[in-house]
Amino acid sequence: MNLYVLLKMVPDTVEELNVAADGKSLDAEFLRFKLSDPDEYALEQALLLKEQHGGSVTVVALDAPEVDDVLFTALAKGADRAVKIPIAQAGLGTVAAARVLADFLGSAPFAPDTLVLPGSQAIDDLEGELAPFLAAALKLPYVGVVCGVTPANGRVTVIKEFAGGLRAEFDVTLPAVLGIQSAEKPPRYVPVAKVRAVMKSAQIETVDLPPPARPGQLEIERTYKPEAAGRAEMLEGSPDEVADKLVDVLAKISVI
Amino acid sequence: MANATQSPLPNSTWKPRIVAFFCNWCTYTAADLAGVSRMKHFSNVRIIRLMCSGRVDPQFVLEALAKGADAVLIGGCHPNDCHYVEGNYKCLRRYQMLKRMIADMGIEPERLRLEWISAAEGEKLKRVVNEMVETITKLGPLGLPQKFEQWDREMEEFANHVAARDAAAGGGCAEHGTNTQPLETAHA
Amino acid sequence: MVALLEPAVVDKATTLETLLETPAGKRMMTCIQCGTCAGTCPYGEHMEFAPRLVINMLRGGFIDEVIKSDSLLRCVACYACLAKCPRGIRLTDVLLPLVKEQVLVTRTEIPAEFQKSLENMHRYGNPMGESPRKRAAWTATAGTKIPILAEVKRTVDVLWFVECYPSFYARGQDNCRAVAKLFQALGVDFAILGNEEKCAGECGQVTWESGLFESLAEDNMKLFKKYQFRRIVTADAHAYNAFHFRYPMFGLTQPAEHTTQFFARHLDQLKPRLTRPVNRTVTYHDPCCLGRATGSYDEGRALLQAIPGVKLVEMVHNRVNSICCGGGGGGMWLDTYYKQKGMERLSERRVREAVATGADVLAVSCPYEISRFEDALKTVPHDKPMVVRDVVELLAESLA
Amino acid sequence: MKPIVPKKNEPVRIGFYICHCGTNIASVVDVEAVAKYAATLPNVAVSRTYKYMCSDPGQELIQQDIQESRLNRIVVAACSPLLHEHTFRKATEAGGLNPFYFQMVNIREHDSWVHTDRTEATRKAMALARAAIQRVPHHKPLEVKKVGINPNVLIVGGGIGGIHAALTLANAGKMVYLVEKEATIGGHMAKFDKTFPTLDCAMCVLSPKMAAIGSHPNIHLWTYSEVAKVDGYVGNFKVTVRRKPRYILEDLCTGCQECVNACVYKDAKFADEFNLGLGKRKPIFLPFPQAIPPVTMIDPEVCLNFKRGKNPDGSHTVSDKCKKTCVEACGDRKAIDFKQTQEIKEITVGTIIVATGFQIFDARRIPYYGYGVYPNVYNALEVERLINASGPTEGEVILRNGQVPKKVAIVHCVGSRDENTNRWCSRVCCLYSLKLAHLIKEHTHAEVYNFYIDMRTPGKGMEEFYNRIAEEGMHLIRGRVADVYPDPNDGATGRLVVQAEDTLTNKILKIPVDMVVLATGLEPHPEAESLRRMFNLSCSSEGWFLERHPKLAPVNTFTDGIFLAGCCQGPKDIPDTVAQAGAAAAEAFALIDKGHVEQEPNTAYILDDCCGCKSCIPLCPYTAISFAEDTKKAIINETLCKGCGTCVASCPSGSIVQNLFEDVEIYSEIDGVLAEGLF
Repeated sequence: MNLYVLLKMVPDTVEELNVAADGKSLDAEFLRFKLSDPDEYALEQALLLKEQHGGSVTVVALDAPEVDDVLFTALAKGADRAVKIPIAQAGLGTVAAARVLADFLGSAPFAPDTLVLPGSQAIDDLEGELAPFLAAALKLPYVGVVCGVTPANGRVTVIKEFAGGLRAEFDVTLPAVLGIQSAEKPPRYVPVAKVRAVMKSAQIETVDLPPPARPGQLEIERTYKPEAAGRAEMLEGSPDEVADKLVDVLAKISVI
Repeated sequence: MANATQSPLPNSTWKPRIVAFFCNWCTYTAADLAGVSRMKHFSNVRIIRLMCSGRVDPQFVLEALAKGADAVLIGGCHPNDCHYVEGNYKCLRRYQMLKRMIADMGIEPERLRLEWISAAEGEKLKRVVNEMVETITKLGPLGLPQKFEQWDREMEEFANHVAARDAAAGGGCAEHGTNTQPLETAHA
Repeated sequence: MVALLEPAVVDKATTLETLLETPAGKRMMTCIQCGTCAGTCPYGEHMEFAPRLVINMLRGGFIDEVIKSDSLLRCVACYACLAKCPRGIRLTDVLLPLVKEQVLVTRTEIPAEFQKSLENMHRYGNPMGESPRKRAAWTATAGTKIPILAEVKRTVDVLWFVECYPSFYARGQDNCRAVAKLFQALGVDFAILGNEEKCAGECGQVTWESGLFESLAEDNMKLFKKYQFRRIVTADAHAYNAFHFRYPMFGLTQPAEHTTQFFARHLDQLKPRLTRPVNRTVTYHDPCCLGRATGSYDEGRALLQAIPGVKLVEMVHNRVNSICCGGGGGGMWLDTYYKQKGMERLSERRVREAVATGADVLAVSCPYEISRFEDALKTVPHDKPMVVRDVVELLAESLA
Repeated sequence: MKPIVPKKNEPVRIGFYICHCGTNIASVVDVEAVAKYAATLPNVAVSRTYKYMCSDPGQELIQQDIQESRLNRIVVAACSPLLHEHTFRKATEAGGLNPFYFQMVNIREHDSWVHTDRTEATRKAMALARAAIQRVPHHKPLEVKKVGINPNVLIVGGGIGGIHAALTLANAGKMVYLVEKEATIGGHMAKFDKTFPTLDCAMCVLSPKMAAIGSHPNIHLWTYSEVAKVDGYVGNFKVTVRRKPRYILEDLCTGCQECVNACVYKDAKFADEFNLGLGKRKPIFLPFPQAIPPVTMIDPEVCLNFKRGKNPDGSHTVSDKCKKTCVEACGDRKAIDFKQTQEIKEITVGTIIVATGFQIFDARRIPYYGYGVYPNVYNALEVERLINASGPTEGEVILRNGQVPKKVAIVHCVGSRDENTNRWCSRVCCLYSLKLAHLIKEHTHAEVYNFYIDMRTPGKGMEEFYNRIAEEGMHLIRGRVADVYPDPNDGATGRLVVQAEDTLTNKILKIPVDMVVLATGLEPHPEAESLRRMFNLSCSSEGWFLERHPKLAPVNTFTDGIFLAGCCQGPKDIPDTVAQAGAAAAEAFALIDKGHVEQEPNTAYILDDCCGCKSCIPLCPYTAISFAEDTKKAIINETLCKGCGTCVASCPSGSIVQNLFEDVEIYSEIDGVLAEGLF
């Protein structure tokens, strides 16, 4: 199979997110970036498909801090090609990003067994816009919130998750775009030694594309932290006392 | 048979030449034990057997160096273990004296080594030999015979120079010319 | 009696393929298959390939089968096999880590908790995935000013390497406060690395991941080269182990000491200050990285005996025969996995022995043990109350 | 054959022979090339290679060449001179030359066995050959010196080895001094119950021999005695023996033990050494019922008639505080002497047999076996005493709490085959463990588990013994015990768990047992080091006394006239000890029977140009050099000179010459080994 995984960098929330002085953007001083979680699964899904059905995996990313480490790690895990598009992801916006990626993917005719696997959503794209926009731009079928992919006879059966734990199977013709929510297995571990070896031996390809004409589709007016509601009550005292008070509270609200 | 000529400079073919004086009872036997135990070591050490390390005449050491050895190793019984009661102590004293002497001659102290190696210490023998070969390989050749020749040449040139100067000064001085003679033969 | 490990004898370039050609590998060729390693291994009975068999599979060219099995996920790097091996074969620090690393490279699935810890160590320099910027946050509670090397700008005598658990884990910070108090009492000229410090990486190297260890060691070595100090002192037995044996391979020249060793060395100065009696019966658990790995059995005990009122009692398994807390070699993050596989937690096995001594206090000298034994005490039934305390905490308690 | 005496100024004609030693030498050294090279050196008339120079045809080759090619010097390049110098000297002599016209080159131990590069090894052989070829023209004809031999023999150690050697020599009419450190002879064997593989009773075999020692007219038996000093050399050793006070006059004591019964201590309450502390004795006691000599002794540390503690000189002070009921009981025999002091004996002997035995490994050195911590962990020797009918429990195998064990584990290889303790296999433990397994089962019907690494049963009848024991239904488990600890499920009964991997089934076993028996290995005596110094012996790195040659001279030492017997040379069983003791006795006897010893003529002498500076005189450790007032020159007493050469090296005027090691000979060697192009 011809598998494309689209990797997106998102802010690492291990560090506290602070609003910058402009009141709109994030304070970059301690901001670190990591690979978006659903994208990790998308990569794992692609690697599993490759292991089971053959083919090649290409990982594609826009430029962002720490993105090279992520691309090398993907290669160490088993991706065959890593492509970086030197257009900054920051400030680009989901729709414009989808357009750039579509330019890259659509620059040549698709092989019939192509699957494009973006993450179904990201912490800064909870709407999950990227994947459908991309599918629309490429004029390919699309299924989102996918948690299982099984190819057979030039088509794929995908499992989509619905609210309440319901699942549905879809039969999709190829090529297609699948927004991946999770893979059949958790993302694999790759030893650091292997990543370091790959960094010495492998290359990241750079594909120059014209920047999109209209970068952002949304204007941010204000970014802020939610204010504390102040409704929490701190129970104090020895563990036994706290336990007693807690029982009272729970009883009062008829939980127990 | 190789017809290698001795080069005064270290090169890829140069290997240190080490003469070893081992006492019959301990260290020579240790070398036998190393053999029986097939403990492989460098082949550059040539062993001369004496009955006791006390028999090692300081002149043996100097002779070996003068004849082209790059280093000398002396092996005797451990203190208190000498087959002849205390020959090894006598050896130790001579060794200390030799150490000072060779230092005065500009020879690195590592080129003379004394080790107590008992008949049971085949392993130690192997270690000492290998260490010594490695140390001397790093130090490079001593080349005392070549140095002697060079010194003799320098003395001769000096004598000639003096003779020429005296001749130029007129009159000359017979004494200078003859005085070089003992110096030239001093190392013979 | 134990074949003590000498520092820096393991060549970091050695692989499983080249191992048998090395001096350590030649020693493996002398294995007499006596089974002492398997017999003493705390999880030996749960291994398809116990250490003895690993050696024979390697010699016979069947090591791939070992790598495919999950046997070595069950090795807690406790040095028991190595310490008792009649051939002095370097299992814990040479053979088993090499095999384990291949297990890691080959297996696509490893226990999630463990994988997360390794990824965290790599990304954040600590296994908990805490913000590296909060590494020195504990110093605010130290009760005294903790100097930071980047700020003091001069040569200090002691670089105090705090390490992850004492930095981030609440009970570990008690250890830090105790060390700070003792350093102050002794007038030690010390400083810490602060937020720059990263995990020493011992569990990475000894257990799984040479690459992870190397990246952490290289980062820490950059700091060690940047600052001037005469020695490293650390309360983490694992970090001590790494500094003692492995960091010299990366260029560390200063000596490393564990806090128990450091304070035992200064016991003459410390003892007159230990005036507040601690009237409790104490049993001492030998950490593997300090005991079997370096032969340091006496320091912890000497410190405890210097505390007025302390009565020291021994568990059935002590010193070279001590039982591991189960936290080494990645075991710290494999408890769930072990439980799934029906394996008893070693911390519980150990705590049962501690309870049997009738002691009030289980004294430890490795930060892993605090959390492991406190957890185990919650599940192991015992009539008499027992608390877990680091030796330095007890010392600080006795300090007037 | 008429001796060939080289005429003065006759040209030197050297025969050079290089030995292939099968492939030992020839596979590494190009012997043909060495022979060709030697042929080009001055004075070499014949240069040959031969497969085995030490064989008869090899030696005959030398003899033939001497006659046919008029050779007058012989050089053989082969193994170490310590091995075959003697052989080739004899061959040289048989060819009609003085044997000292021979020189040997060591190209096996010092060359082919320690080097791998053929070119380098060949060059080294050439250089060493050249050294000998340059040296040998300077050799002089020398005479071997003969010195008379004292026929008396000293045997150190009264175990089965010493006993057997002593009886062999005494029966042959030689006077034997048998010195034993303990108060009785018998050694370890006297403590055993039965012996493998025949399971016959140890004391039934040993006690007649012990009694024979006690009564033999040719044997001076000195027990509770130690050799303090040894001087002299083969044929004429001067030995000082210290006899420690046992406070009983041996000649007067009849061994009636009335003193023991009469002792003010009604009950025996002190740990009994012979039973390894498992039994008790009184302050006055007989070491054990069959002790030889059958003489009691007093332990001054606990006897009430002595002050506690030793004086700085090791003696004890009499307090005279006891009622001395023992003296009363002894009556007219008057054998008790509280004032006895140590006695120093000086003897002269011609030969010495060292049979000082071994000690058992101290199992506390392996802490995880719990010896000394858990009362139910025993060492094997203790169990021998428990099984023995004359032991502390009169042959009942019972635990310290009096119970009979139902399950017993025997742990093999305790302190043996272990880098952390002793590396060697102690050879007897597998077999004695099988024996103990049988005896324990016989006495207690217990389940017996033998944990072994490898079952080693070499020797006549031993494998059959193993099969027999296996048939009896022992549990034989291949796996070294890794841990012994109290059974956590068993309260305080003292039951232990033995943990090991059964390496044949890959199972970890945790077997609860009532008794653990540690098959402790054998190790050199702690005094071996001081004995070694005293007798000028060598030790292997393990500490066992080193025999001169492991195959060809297994009871000889590097010191002429001193022989080894038994476990002081290495672990061995009783049959091997006795065989070796017999061999040592035969070697001693052969020397005595010859009547003289030959000494290397490597002594030193002083030339006429001695300037009389006297600097050599204090250097000689044998006071062989004196100053002749009339000639004002030093003189060396040839009979006192041992040939070390220390004086030679120190003579400022070069006036001392050492035979066989003359300066000119050494200088020739130095020149030879440094030959150009041979490095």
